[in-house]
Amino acid sequence: MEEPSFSGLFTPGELITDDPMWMRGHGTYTGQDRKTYSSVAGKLQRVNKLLTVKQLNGRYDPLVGDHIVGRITEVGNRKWSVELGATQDASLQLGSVNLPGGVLRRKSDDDELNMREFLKEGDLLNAEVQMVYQDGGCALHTRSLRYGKLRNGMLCTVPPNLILRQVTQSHDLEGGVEAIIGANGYIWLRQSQGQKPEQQTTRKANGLNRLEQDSDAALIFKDTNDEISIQTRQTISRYYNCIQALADCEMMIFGSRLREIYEASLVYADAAELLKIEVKQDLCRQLK
Amino acid sequence: MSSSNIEQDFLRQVLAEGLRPDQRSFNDAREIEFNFGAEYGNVEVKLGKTRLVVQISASVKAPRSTAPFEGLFHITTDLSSMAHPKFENGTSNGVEKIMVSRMIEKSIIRSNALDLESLCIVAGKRCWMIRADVHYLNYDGGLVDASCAGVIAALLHFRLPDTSIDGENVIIHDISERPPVALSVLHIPISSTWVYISLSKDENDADNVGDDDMNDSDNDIDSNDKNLEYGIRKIAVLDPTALEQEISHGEIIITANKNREICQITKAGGKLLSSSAVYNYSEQAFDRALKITDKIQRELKKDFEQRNKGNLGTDLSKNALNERPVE
Amino acid sequence: MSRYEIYSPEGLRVDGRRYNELRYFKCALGTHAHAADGSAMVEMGTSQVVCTVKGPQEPQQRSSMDTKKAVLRVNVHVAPFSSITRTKHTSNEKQLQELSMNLEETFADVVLAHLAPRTEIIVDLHVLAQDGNIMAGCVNAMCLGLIDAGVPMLDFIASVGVALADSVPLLDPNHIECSELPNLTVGVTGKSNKASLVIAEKRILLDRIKPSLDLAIMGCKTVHDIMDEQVRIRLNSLEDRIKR
Amino acid sequence: MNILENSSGSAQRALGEAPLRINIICAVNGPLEAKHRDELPQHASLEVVYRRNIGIPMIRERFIQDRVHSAILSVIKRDAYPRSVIQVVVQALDSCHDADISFYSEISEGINTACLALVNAGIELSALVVAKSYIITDEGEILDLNQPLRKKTIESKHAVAFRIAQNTEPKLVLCESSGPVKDDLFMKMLRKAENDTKLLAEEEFRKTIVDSL
Repeated sequence: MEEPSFSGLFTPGELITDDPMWMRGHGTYTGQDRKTYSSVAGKLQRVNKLLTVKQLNGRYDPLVGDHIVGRITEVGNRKWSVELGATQDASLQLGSVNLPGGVLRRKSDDDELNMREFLKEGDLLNAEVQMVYQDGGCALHTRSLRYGKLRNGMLCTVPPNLILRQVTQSHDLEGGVEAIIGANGYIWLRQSQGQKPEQQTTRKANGLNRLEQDSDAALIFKDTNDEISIQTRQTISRYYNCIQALADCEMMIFGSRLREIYEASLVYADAAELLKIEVKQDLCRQLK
Repeated sequence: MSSSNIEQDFLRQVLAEGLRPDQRSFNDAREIEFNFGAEYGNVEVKLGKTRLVVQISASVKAPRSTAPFEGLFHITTDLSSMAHPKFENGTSNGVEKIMVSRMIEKSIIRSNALDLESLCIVAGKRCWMIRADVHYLNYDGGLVDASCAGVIAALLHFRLPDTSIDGENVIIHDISERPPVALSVLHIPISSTWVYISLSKDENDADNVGDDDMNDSDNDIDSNDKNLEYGIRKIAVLDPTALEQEISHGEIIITANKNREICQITKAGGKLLSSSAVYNYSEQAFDRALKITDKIQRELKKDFEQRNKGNLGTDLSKNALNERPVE
Repeated sequence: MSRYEIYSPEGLRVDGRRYNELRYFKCALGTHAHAADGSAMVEMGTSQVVCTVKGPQEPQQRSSMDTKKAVLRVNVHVAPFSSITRTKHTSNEKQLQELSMNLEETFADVVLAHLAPRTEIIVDLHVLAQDGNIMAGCVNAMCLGLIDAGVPMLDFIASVGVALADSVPLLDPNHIECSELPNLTVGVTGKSNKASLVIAEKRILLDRIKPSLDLAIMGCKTVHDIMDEQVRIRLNSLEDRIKR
Repeated sequence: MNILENSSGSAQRALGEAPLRINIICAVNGPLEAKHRDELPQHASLEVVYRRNIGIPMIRERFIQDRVHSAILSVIKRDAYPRSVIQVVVQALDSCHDADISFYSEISEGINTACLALVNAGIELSALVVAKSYIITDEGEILDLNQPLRKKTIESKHAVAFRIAQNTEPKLVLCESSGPVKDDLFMKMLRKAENDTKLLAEEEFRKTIVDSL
């Protein structure tokens, strides 16, 4: 019996093991001869007796708990469809959204009719993956004040496999900019909000009055941008170019690296210089 | 989808038992019938319930500048909702429509079944353009096989008016003046279609698809039963009906002639075949080509005998149109 | 061009190859990483095909959705500058439509489409230079493109053409051989020695089918090995990146 | 009638001897679920396709198609099948070599065959529509188009369709003519057509329909 090699890379159709004791997971299949073969190009992983081949490239594969950034594509019957770069659009149920009026508010028929007032086609939002279905679809929720509609900034998309999954995906960066790094490779860069979400939650824990809670929730669905200073705008675009540089050099992207590359990029006074390929490569070489 | 799930399941079950609903064996084709019309180059083909009419016509045209010594030959296929409501009128899109017209083109035109050089009248100036119009009346699978045989039979049946050259002018002699001439058909390509049907209901179950090849024997066409024993759930059936075609995945179309030549093979998807399996299919396509070629020639002979006997030939030659001066 | 030049008595072909030699075969994955989910480029001699794969993704049209499996759609584009005479090809040309239909059917067998229901996979093949039959290049490029996009597949499909000079089969024919001789294109799944794709045109003697197919299958194995190696190179570079 | 398997209704008619022979087959599918773009909320939409035995469809075939369409549209009870489509495919299997002459018989026989096929398909009709085609010679003779004639000059050609129902007078639905013709001759031709179509409807059509039942 052939022992599978657990550090190995496999290509489609390659024999993983002929030992029937293993369970086959994603990226594998059993042939007519009951042997286990790989169905994608990737790295073999083992969890107890489960064998999976994890592909190293491709579209975003949602996992429960991922913090993602997505775009509303459709307002449907009691749910929104959200495009997030996965094989299928995710669904966001009306019931998984905090509506103005407090967490415990019951959803009324009016809410169902007014869904477009909360989120409409084309709106960007950040949310968390609540559940993953077997066919690759998933359900989202925004039941936390951290999540909701996005504004005051710009979107930067990179291949999802460049994102390092971390405990916190939103980072307050140098220069009054905040980055929300969606696990799906969509990164939202925006002007820092005065108060941190943590503070909000602590405040809430202290027992707030109903009115203040309302205004917090209303903020989630606010459509208009605040006034943003020209410096902040320039800083945002510098971060944008930094991220593009990382993506072009196929470097992983995470919070501390963003800070690092931003520092390094300050050598170039004009953020537009970061668009040059030599500059990009030079910056990426400087990183650890 | 025009058939219900239960019909499809039933057919799969029947096939799994080695039977076909019309009592044919897997390698049996339906009987093909040819009926020649009153005019030259008109033939009606029946293959089971599939019915089509081919009409050949000729006109004088200027040849292509790239091939001044060659005549022109076009085949048009007209698969409308008359054949089956599922075919959309007026578009040439759709898998079946494209496949049929391409297959006939590959089988007959690309294999040079019609000698294009014989259609030349004056090099670079005048040549015959032969066109074959294929009209489908009823659809029950086997379109490629039937139309291929129909076009070639019609070409053999067609008679081209004789021509002579008078200085710059080309004189086209009326059938009454000089006997018309047969087209120079170099060989008779006959195509055979097999489709692959997977017998398990859910053909997408990864455990079932697997690699067919693992214990597949080489002589897999003659031994469908053996394959079943091995648990291989894909079978090949010759000359599928509409329903068989509908539940199939992948097909192999081979066009052969009686000189043991393969004019065309098209096989995409379906079962994995070793080289000797492909050879076996070709051998069978050749056998069928022999049979059908024979049949076409017998029917043609019968038709022409009848024409001569009943003086149908002379009847035809009296072109009443010429006696009708147009205003 | 006479027969003599196509295959000399010394056993040399027009371009100096032996009968069983492939042309220079080069391929790469992830060549257009930002343009699509998967991409690949294949060069066989001087023919060149680029493949981009989008998906599996939400179908653009609801009507083309299958609730049981992913829908595979192939578009073949032939660049006007790809051959010696500049000709404009439109993708609704019957020949190209047939080609894409054959590709769809061939890959429908190896792509595990039921794993991503209600999605579509769009494969765009761009033939940039054609020297000989374009089918083989398209199959190889599409195979690598799908692998790069992480689409689950049973196995590779490697493809190569064969032309017949009288009784001698010539592997991987160039365009002179293709236009002069009857030729066939064969696609082999994995290491199986069996063909999932056989396309033949023009007249071939029945008894010559088998030796030609055997040669083609052998050639496909070589192509398979080269492609497999390239996939591993790509995997290694991807893995290195994750360590970075 | 009822010769094609996959169609809701079908009919075939042949007239005359080669080379003036006309042989037309017609298939009717419907009423079917209409595509969204063809859908009419109150009526059935009618889709007619005409194909000649030779050649790809050109303006001429389009014209015949429109004539057949308008003729049968006048008798179909369209409000009986809202939101559906009735597909009619008319296919000539034999037609006269002279496309100019054949044109009129293709129109008239196209209408007749389509009408029978509609009956066969069980589509509700308010009446039958029956057509004939004629030629008028320089001597003022009115002749059936599909009868061979010798040494005569054709002045004009006509295709005429009448709507025929019991207890009502036949009504002219369509008249397609070319060539110079005097008005009294034209009227004579129309009256002849009225009688002929009525006869055709009562004898031939009735018989075919009864036979098919």
